[in-house]
Parts: sequence; C-alpha cells; structure tokens
Amino acid sequence: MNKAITAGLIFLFTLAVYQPAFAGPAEDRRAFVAYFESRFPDIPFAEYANGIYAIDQDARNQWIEIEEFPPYEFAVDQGESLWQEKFADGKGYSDCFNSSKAGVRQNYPRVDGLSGEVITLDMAINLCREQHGQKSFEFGSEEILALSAYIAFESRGNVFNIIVAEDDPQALAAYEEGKRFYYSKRGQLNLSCADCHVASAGQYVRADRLSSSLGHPTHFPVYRSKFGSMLSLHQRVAGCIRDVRAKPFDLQSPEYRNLEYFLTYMSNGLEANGPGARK
Amino acid sequence: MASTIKVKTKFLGDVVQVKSLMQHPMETGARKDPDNGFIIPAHHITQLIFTNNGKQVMVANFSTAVSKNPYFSFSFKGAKAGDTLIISWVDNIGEKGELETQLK
Amino acid sequence: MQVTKRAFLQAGVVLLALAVLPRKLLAAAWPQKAFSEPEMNAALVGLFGTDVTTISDKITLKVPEIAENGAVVPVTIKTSLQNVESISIVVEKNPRPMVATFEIIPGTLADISSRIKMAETSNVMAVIKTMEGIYSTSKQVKVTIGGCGG
Amino acid sequence: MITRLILTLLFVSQPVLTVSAEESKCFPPGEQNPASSPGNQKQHFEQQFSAAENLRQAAASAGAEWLKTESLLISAREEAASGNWNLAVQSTAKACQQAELALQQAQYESEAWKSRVIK
Repeated sequence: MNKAITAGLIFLFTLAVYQPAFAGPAEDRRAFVAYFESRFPDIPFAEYANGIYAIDQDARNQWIEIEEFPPYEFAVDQGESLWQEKFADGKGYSDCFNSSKAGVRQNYPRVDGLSGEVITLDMAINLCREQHGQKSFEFGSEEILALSAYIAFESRGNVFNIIVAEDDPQALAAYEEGKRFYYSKRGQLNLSCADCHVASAGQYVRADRLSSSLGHPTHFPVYRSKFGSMLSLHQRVAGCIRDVRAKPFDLQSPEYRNLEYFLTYMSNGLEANGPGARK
Repeated sequence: MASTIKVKTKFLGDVVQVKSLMQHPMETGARKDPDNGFIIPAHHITQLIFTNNGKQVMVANFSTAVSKNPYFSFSFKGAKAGDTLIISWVDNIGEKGELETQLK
Repeated sequence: MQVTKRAFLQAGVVLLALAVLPRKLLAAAWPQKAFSEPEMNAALVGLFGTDVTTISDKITLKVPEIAENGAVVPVTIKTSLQNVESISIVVEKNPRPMVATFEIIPGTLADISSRIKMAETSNVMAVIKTMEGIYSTSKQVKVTIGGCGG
Repeated sequence: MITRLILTLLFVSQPVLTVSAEESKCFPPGEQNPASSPGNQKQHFEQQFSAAENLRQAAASAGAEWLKTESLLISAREEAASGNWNLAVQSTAKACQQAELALQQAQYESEAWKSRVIK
C-alpha cells in the first residue's frame, strides 16, 4: 500500500469515529433524562425532584413522617421576616426580585449578561443587599439559608427553567465548565460526581443509598437531620467533595456555581420543591 | 421574635388532631463541641403541656433522647372550633416556651 | 373506687389550673429517676414500680425497619386498650433507655407520634399503662453507620 | 438483609494513578536523613518541603488538591520545629506524593471526563 492510500484511509477513519466532545446543552439534557428513565422505568419523571426518596421506599416513609411537620418551617418563618425587612434606603428584597418572591427559585442559577458569571440565588440575595447599601451575609449563614428557604417555599410548584442560550458564549462556557467538573474524577478516591450519582444511583455506599443526579438541586436548601440545621446546595456538594477525599472549594466559588448551573439545567422541567428535609 | 413553637390543628369529626414542633437543641449532655472538645451540657425540654380552654389535655415528659427540634402529635375529644389551646414547654435549665392558638 | 378517685383528682387539677393559669405548669413531677436509669428494667421500675409488662397485640407501634438517621427516628404508638393512663417509649440499648412518657388524660386518645434518638440498633418498646395493668409491644429498629448521606 | 448493607457500589474502571520514581519530583523519604549534622537535616527537610509545597500549589491551581495534603505539610512543619526529622520527612514525602498524584489525575482528567458524558 502506498503512503497516499494509507493517509487517505486514516483520514476517512478519523472522520468516521470522530465525534465532537461538545454536544449542545439540550442534547445533553435529553440524554441525561433518558439514561435515568431507562435505568428506573418505574419512576415517573416528576418524582426525581424527591431525590433518594424516589428510589428508597423505607426511607421515603420516614421522610413522609418528617414532612408531617418539617423542621425547616422555622427557617421559612425566619426567612419571611427577613424578606419583609426594609433596607436603609427604604427598599427591600422584592425590589431586586421583580417585586415577586414567587417565580424566583426556578430561574436560578442564571448567567449575568455583563460579567458572564453564574449568579446563584444565594449570590443574588447578597447582590441585592450590596446594591442597597447593606452588608452581605456570609454564605452558609443562618440568614441566607432562611431567606433562600423562604424563597424556595414561595416558589414551590414552579418548574425549573434554566436558560443556557446556545448563542451566548459566556453561558455556554460556564455550562461546559460545570459539565467538566461533574464528570471529572477527583480526590484520593478518584471518583467523579457521575460515578456515584449516575452509574451507581440507587446503590448502597455502606448504609446509604446514592441519589440520582436528576433532581439533585430542586429541593435545596434542606434541613439536614444529621446536623439539625439548614444546609445549602454548595455545602452539600462540599460534603461530597470531602467524601471523595479532595479539598473542597469555597461556597459560591466559580467551580460550584458552574456545577450548579449544569446540574440545575439537567433538572429543567422538574418542580422547585424546596426547602427539603433530608436525613 | 418568632415563637419557639409551631402548631397545626385539624378537626376529624369530634376529634381534634394537634401536631406541634418546638425549636430546641435537645442536648444530651454527652456530646462534645466539635470546635473545642468540651462536653456540651445537657439542655432539653422536660415537660410539654397542652391545655384546652383551661383543661389539661396532654402532659408529655421528655428525656434527652427526644430528637432536636422535637415533634409531637396527639388527638383529643371534646373540643370545638374557637377553643383556646395553650402549648407550653419548660426545660431542664428553666427556660420556657409558650404558644396560644385558637382551634380551627 | 379507682374511677371515682381519678375523677376527683381530675377535678382538683382543673381547679388548680384555673387558679394559676396561664403561666404555671401544673403537671406531675418530671420522672427524673426513670429518665436517669442506665438499664431498661430499672427504668421501667423507676416509672411503674415494676419491670413486668404483659405483651399485647392491641398496641400498634410504628417504627422504621432501618432508621435513616438514628438522631431522628419517627415513632407512632396507638392502642385499642381501654382506660389508658400513659404511653411510654423505651429504647433498650440507649444509654438511658426511658425516652419519653405521655400522660393520657380522659378525653385524649391513646395515639401519639414523636421523633426520637437511638444510639444503636435496638428494640424499641411501647409501654401502655392502663387502670388494669401494664402492657407492651416491641420492634427492632436498625441503626446503621451512614456512608455519605446519599 | 446483610447483603443490602454490603457495599454494592460498582464503579466504572479507573486508571491507576502512579508516578514512577524516575519521573517523581518528590524526594524519596529514605534518602532524606543522612543525619550528618542538625544543620544538614534542616536543609534537607527544607528542600524536600519546598518541592512538596510547590507541587501542592500546582495541584491546587489545577483545582485537584486532595483533602489531607495541606494538613500533612502542616504537621511536617510542626514535627520539624520540634526536631523530629524522621516524622517531618515522612509527612512531607506523603504530602508530596499526594500532590504529584493529584496533578497526574488532573492531567488525565483534562481529556478523560469527555468519555463519561452520557450520550
């Protein structure tokens, strides 16, 4: 065989097997949902918003008992009174969130048109405070958890509608970063988010069953019985990162915000059902 | 100041169902402070009392083994809409919480 | 007669209640001894004067098979036994087994729910004191060491 | 029942992270303690420590630092301060190895993640 033919064959072969690593977000999401639907054919799509309780019946029964009177109601109450406080300039949170608390949760995170940064709900709360001359809250503080719990509660039933505009390079870049983070193995245990929450969803890790990533962000913040307090999505992710024995990032770091953007986009179409109660 | 007690009541025929949630750490006295390693002293509700129109309808005695932010529900007969239900707790260091509500 | 005596006591409590309401708590003393005993039989003796209970199928004890979290185990106890005076929750292997005891006042249903802490896998015992005797039923609840919280 | 509690997690096949002795930028712990003089021990430790710290920082900027690397280095510093050179050197070597593996992991993952995307 002469060299020209060989080169030609290699070229054709490359064309045939080469698939761009970049699939569009909409295509990603269809594949993501389809994976879980074929893996758990008995679970209706809407149920994924309930996390592990969509999969584990004994745990679900206990969760239903907790939901009889969930401890996060104290946080919702506290959040409501914080929401009603007026800032020094006479404005309040409702001035930042288009006068309405309802219809907020399901639109976060979003990408800021100017900075190109992913803005999460927790961040938006602080940006609102700063705009009106207030000191921002520490991420993970009782106040910001209470406010986000209240906003989530008031947004219940609205359907997640995260926008990754295919003609917005900044949004696409943030989405891709989140996707890369999600699928990359990390830490001493060399595990990716997907290793546990896609490939092994529903399986046991010691005594715990792994939740499915479809629906992960819908119910945050949550009241964690383990800590007896509210917990943000980023605090939960930091827990996972620690569990694979990697050094966690700061709450609201670009890494976690991009991840939240990707993950929440994957859960588009599910109801916002926070705050939640978890073990 | 928000109350440390939340309550939900519901009539089921002549029975009223009372569900209550208290905000309380329920420290066992055996737990160490993760920051400094010192034992956190026991701090828990000892009694939770429900009084409907001046009549006691439930006395609950708690040890430290009732979960943090305790939940308790029970039902009683003989009440009518508009009755005044008082829920009060006292803990082992003398702190108190109380909530008054109208049955509906 | 027991019933008369009870009714009389009840009337007394109401009178007292009217006298000191609304701020004072008027219940019987918190059963400190029963709550501090490290051993189940002693805890039962501390509360009832005896550790002998009659196993009854008229008690419904609803607990999970495997606790999601030993710090928050939902428990529901109800009974069709008559003349119930109290309902108690006892966790055999807790450092102090007596968890809670509820006084069932006439008019109040013998049907309660709460959430309790369990130190390890153990039998959970529902103890019902009636005018006739002391009855119980038990179920095992497994408490596991978690993995990563799901 | 017991089988339900047994670890049933089945992970997809994983690359084995290794760095060969020739490629390693870490000082092997065995060669670190000639014990000729206290001054020498300190000097060797400092060299080893800064190699480890540089690698840790490189792993951190790749977003790939492992959980305990930094605390291993902190305890190495403490051991060195109290003159426990052997322990100091061992901790540093462990930290250095972790940082190197973390970097290798990050490098491998820069392409490998793409193959895991659900399609």
